[in-house]
Amino acid sequence: MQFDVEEIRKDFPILNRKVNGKDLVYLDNAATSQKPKEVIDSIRDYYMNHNANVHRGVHLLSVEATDAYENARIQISDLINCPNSNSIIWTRNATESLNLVASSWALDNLTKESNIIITNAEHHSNLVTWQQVSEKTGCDLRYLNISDGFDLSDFENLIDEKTKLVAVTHMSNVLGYVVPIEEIVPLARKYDARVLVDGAQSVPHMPVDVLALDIDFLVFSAHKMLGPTGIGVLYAKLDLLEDMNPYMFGGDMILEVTYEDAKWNRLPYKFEAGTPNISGAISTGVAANYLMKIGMENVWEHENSITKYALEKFRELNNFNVIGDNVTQRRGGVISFTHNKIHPHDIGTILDKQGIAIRTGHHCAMPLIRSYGVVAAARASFYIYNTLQEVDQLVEALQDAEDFMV
Amino acid sequence: MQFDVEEIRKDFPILNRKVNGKDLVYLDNAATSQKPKEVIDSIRDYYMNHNANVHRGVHLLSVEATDAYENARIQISDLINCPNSNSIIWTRNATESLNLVASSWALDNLTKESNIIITNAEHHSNLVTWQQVSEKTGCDLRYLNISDGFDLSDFENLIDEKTKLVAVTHMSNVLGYVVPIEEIVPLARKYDARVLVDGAQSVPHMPVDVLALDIDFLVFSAHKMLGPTGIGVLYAKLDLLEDMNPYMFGGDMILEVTYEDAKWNRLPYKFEAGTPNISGAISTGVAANYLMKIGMENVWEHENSITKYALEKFRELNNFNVIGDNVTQRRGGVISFTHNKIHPHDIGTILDKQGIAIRTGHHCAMPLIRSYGVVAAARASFYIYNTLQEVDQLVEALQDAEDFMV
Amino acid sequence: MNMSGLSGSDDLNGMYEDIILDHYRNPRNTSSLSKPDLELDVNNPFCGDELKIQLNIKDDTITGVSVSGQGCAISQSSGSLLAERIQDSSTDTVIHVIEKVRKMMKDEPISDDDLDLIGDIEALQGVKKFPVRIKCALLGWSALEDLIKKP
Amino acid sequence: MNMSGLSGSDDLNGMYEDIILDHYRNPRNTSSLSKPDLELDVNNPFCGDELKIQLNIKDDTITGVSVSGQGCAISQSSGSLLAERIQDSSTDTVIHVIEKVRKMMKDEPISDDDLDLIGDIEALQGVKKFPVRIKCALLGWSALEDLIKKP
Ligand SMILES: Cc1ncc(COP(=O)(O)O)c(C=O)c1O
Ligand SMILES: Cc1ncc(COP(=O)(O)O)c(C=O)c1O
Repeated sequence: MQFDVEEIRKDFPILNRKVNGKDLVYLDNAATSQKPKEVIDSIRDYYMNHNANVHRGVHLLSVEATDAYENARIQISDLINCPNSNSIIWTRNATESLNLVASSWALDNLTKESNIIITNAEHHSNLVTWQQVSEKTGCDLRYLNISDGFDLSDFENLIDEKTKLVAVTHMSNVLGYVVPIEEIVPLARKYDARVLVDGAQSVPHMPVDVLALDIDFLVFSAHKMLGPTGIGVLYAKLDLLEDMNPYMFGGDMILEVTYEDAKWNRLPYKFEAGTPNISGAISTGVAANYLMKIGMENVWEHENSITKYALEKFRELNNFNVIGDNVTQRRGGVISFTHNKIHPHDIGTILDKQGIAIRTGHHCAMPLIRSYGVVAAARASFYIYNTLQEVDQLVEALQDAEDFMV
Repeated sequence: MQFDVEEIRKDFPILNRKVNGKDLVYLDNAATSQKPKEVIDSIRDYYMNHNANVHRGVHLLSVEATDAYENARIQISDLINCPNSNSIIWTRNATESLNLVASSWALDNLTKESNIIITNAEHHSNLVTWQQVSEKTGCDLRYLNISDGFDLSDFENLIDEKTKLVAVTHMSNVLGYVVPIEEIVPLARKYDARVLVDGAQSVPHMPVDVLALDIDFLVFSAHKMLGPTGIGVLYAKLDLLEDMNPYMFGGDMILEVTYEDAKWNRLPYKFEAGTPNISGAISTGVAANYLMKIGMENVWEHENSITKYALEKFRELNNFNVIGDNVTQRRGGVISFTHNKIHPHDIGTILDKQGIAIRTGHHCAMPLIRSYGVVAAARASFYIYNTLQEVDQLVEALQDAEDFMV
Repeated sequence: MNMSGLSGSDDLNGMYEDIILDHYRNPRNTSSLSKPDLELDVNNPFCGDELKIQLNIKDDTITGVSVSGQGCAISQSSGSLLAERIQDSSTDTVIHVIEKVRKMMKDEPISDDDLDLIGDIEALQGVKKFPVRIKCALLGWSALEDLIKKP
Repeated sequence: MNMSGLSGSDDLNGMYEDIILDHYRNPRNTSSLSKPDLELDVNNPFCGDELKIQLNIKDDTITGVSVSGQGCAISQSSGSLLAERIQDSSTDTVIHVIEKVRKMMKDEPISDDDLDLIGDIEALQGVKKFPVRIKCALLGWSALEDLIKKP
């Protein structure tokens, strides 16, 4: 498929929205993405024509709902090249996927002798979760500094026989920097450590192949990849999932219950207690399909060209500083920045008046943001429907904001 | 508002659906309800016009999404007469709400000295969850038999100073029987035990007033009350929530994070880690509003008249047995039944051919079903859009099924 | 409302064919063997189908078979058809039959020879139109496979 | 694309009024007190607004006030307006002013007398159009309330 951003834009109804009288320029994609019409339509179609509870039902609606729900699991498998769709667990979001691994795997496999390695650039979800595991098990939590990019020898110095888990973001939601998982996994294997990849920012924006990368756990959220809110994914190797205890208890995750005891259902249902987010899963499958139709390589290329263009423009601006601009290695479509004088909040409000949506604050990565000597930053982040012209609008609006405020 | 079932039916697009060439007769409401057009439209509207991540955003879409998300919390408070919307925690479903209480409250408050009382008619979610707490804490799990209805003296014999929690279904999803919470709470108070009510089947079908009933915890799912899949509610008294530890860790539930430590956010956010099911919450608010417009008393009345009518018809049938027909106390719109010779599965398939959707199986209450000497049952369950005529269709189809199979 | 369409429903009649209903109402080979060589209980806890399979095997031939249980028409008739078919067959043939039955239920093309091999079991074809019921149809066959292939 | 509309945006100008921008660029009463009677640091970790408030109080009168910090234009100018207003006021008056400011930000009707009482602080009115920013405007006022009411 030829990548044609103007064609793609037609698929996103919200882009016709006026904000404060201006055309919406949506640059808050790292927080959540917009949804193409076919994703929105699939939710509607589900509730208008097929809605029923899944599994266990003999009636037609239930069969249709179950088929669509399970088919979405296969579509997600295809997206990340997962060999067996039983490895795909539906969760609420990346955060829940992380908590599931922490609770059902880490608490049972780590002790006060062990250690976990994460980076200094983690989203709170992939940070506080392991702080808690550390508090509960007494294990050590080690930080790999990637503010200047991944350095293999730093990693070599940090990892040892007691490292049981390396949990790293694939792409930082602040720096845009893409961590080279392919350099992490071989070393982790050597020390018999498991590798968890926080793919919240990578899966929506680039090809991620769990088989080629040999990832043990991968987590991501549908809402950042054109899908709906309220649904996320945990991928894990089958043998790991087999050994893990259930995370929640209730309907669907059991095979047999007596007043004394219960037997767990097979994978993936062991980890899906209660009525699942059926419409959420189905429309996430549609979103995955939409992305695969475009091709994840094309998605990455498009965003990369926008980001490169935007970074050049930013360098021409006075008083604006891009956070992590020192890292010239692979980076995705996220630009966090500050102004020497104007607070990000004021920048955000002024841009909003122009219809330009950016995010301001700590981006759920407080300690990283603070390591740059600031408490908040503004962030523009791109997706398939953003254009070079929108970057121009952003840059002009920033210039105007400076004129207005200083 | 005058209750007019034909008017209500017009609000539910799926009722126009043909199943196997027949008009859909949807009698699987205890599994999940259908959705009125305004609920479906609210999801569409959210994604077409307002979609953004909530909290922390200064741009207009984020402000709109946040307002709508928080407004839904107030609508839910209104539905159950909860005095403070900070008591409303959004979860994935009733099952997750139960697991949250088990993990964040019960594990910290029960010991091997304590005991929990549940009934013999619990859904697996409100059974296996407490079996697990019992296994982890060593506490005793006691069963109150309500197969012949609630008996206060049975309850008095079971409860003692060591009872820390009484966790009961408000309405059984198998028997339709409504447990008199108003008789349970005063005795529980006397022994200083907390009362958790599984409202998955009651909140959608009758007035539930947490203040009047003085409930400590109430759990329910949106998808059974005209709302979408993937979202549920935990109501709990504020002082309980204040004392409880977070359930999951990540974005939104923290106030401040350093590389060493984290501080939790205020209620209700302490319990809402990661990006929430925003469209789910908003459309659940719309569903609650729709129900309040009709009036929960009217909902109950309507379903009650259908159920009474259906029970009479069932008594006229030979070879069909209604489970729990001995209980003549208050019962909601659920009729589980077996046939002396025909397996429920076959009944379900044959009815499906007539467009009639019922559920067959153990209804996630295996031990209860087995206590009636069967391993599976068929179940018809009603909601606001069901009619007496549909009951006639059901009964005729059952008769025909018998003629066909026996 | 036209309920009289029931016995005219092709799909239903296709699933609950006369042969199926006959085996369901009068299951064959239900009396248990006094000294079974192999024996297995299987069940599907979700819908409560249960089957007990007992076999006597001598010189690679099924000399005795008993199938009994309770559950839906499909699982029980399938069990009865199974019992009838494998009595006096060689284990090789049985393995062959199992394979063909699976193939049929997966809607893969099967030859006339295969149809000859499975005989009355062909009646289970109609179940394919009801995907949730395929599990019921295969319950006994999966158990048989476990029994035969294990030793 | 018409970006020149920026300085013509009524809402924006309403929020970032000249008085606000003036107080933001040149905050008053920022030098810290040598011997404060009361002192409080407040911050909003979500957006990083920080304010330090110091007071000298003698005979129920604010004889000295210092407000300093870092953050957005709204929180900082609001802090400066606060400092300017309460200097030399009685604590009763201060409590009254806080109340009126809250009322104004909640969009409740306020009288001309009240407007006289709050003076320049009226400039914060424009923030009401930006609900997420109200927190910023009130940061200093909430802190002041804590300080004054505690003893
Ligand atoms: C009484 C009862 N409790 C709990 C549940 C669990 O609800 P969910 O699957 O939405 O978590 C159900 C639904 O099946 C129910 O009927
Ligand atoms: C890198 C990263 N990890 C995890 C998350 C958490 O995602 P969610 O809030 O959908 O659980 C995010 C999203 O903000 C993120 O950017």
